[in-house]
Amino acid sequence: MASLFGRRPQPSSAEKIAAAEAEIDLVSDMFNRLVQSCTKKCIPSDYRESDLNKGESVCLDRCVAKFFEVNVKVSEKMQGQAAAGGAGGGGMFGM
Amino acid sequence: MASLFGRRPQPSSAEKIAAAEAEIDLVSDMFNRLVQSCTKKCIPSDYRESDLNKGESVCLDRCVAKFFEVNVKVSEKMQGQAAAGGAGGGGMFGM
Amino acid sequence: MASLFGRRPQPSSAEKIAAAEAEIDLVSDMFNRLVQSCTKKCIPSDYRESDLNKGESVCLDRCVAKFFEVNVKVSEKMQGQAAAGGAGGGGMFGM
Amino acid sequence: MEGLNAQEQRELQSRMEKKQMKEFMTMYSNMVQHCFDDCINDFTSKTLGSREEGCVMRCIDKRMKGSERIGNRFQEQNAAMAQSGALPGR
Amino acid sequence: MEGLNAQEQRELQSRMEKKQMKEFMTMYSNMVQHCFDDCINDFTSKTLGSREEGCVMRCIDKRMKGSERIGNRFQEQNAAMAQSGALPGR
Amino acid sequence: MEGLNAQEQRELQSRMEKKQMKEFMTMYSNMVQHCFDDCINDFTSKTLGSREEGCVMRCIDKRMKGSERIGNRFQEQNAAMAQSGALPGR
Repeated sequence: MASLFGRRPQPSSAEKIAAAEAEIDLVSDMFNRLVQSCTKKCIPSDYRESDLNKGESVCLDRCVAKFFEVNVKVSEKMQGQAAAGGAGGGGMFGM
Repeated sequence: MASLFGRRPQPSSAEKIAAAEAEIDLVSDMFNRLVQSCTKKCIPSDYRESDLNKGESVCLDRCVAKFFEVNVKVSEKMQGQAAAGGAGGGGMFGM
Repeated sequence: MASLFGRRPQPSSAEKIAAAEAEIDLVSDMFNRLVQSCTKKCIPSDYRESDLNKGESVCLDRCVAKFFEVNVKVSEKMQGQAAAGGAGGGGMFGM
Repeated sequence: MEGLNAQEQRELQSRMEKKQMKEFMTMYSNMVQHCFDDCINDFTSKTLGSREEGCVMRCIDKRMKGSERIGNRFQEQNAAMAQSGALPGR
Repeated sequence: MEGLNAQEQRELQSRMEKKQMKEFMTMYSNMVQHCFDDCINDFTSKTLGSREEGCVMRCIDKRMKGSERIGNRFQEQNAAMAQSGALPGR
Repeated sequence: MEGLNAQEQRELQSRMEKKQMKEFMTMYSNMVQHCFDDCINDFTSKTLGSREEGCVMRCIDKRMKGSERIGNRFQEQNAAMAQSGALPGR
């Protein structure tokens, strides 16, 4: 993302670390949201047993796969929009 | 808020930057909450069309206006309480 | 938690401050979640009066007590699992 | 926190103040969002009706009293738990 | 922000850029989560059906247009409020 | 991460450790909140009933197994996606 601006010839140490950190933060945030969404969709909240049963396990596996597919769709679509001049998106900072 | 304590004669650079940053963080957080609340109230989650229709657009405009009004009410009320000796609020740090 | 790894003979200032800060962050996060959960369970969202009535007040008190009990259960269980070799938990970083 | 010297304590103190401010901000934003979500459901007008305004005012009052009460219980429980060795509150 | 000198402004500017990136990330993750939550409810297969895919595409479009519209109204209101002295937007 | 020298890698490593701790804390707090929200609905007493306690214990177990399974699938998918160029996981 930083490369979109393309301003700086050589990123400093601090900048490279910040970029690597931002990437890790995004993956970590995604993982937390994935756990939240798939747990809600696949595990009933009455907790009758301690173990995941067959149906719940399979549901979680498919849920993760579909979550990644949705992620790819969003990624493609937003890169497309950014390339097309970046109309949409809004946001406070007009990104 | 820091000025409530009125301890320091001249804020340092770091303090001024921290205050400006805190302000930006608050506005940014508010904006995210606004998007969340107004999207939920105005856009049905079946996504039949890609475009915002007339009703949804008008709903969003009014929703933003009302959200700001509520924000002003909260701001006035909490400033009033702080002025009156700051009874309420609670919170971990006894603020 | 850092002490689980037991690597460093003498923690530096920065490390001790970071550990104290992490502890404060956890307590603060817990408090915010407690407020959220107990408000939802004990205070009806129609807000008929400005004051907490007797029933709501008692509900909040018991809610806090039960929240702490659940917290203790989670703490014990996760310490038990960590001691037993740390199978469960998952998470991105394989903790 | 027992192992910190005076300078470390000052540094921690300064970070605590930032956290307090952030905590206050979170409380503030939560208040706006929850009272908005619970009280505002009519978008045929762009200004608050008197019924909505009343609901918002009571919502703020009641939620502040609620957090204050929860905060008091929390501190009692936390103090009691400080001996017992469970995770939060040490 | 009025009281900052040139160097302080540069420092703040650099932090603002980090915040912009973080803001974008949050927007991105919210989009994934909300469109997933609203559109995907069938777990008899591990790939998106065409109905689900259509829903996701419209969800992204509609939500982006929605945030853009909210962002515009927000900036107008925020500018108007900057004079009035309430908390956010100063 | 490919462009970092040894010292930058150490710095990043140290930040990663902080993030791991934070990640663990979030997981912990989520567990408390979710199991509380799902299992505790009776406030006629201030101590957990045996039915509530059983629910909480199974909730913790099941959710840990659930996140572990999701974590495994996540790493597989993420590794597979690392080649494809989409946003997260590079």
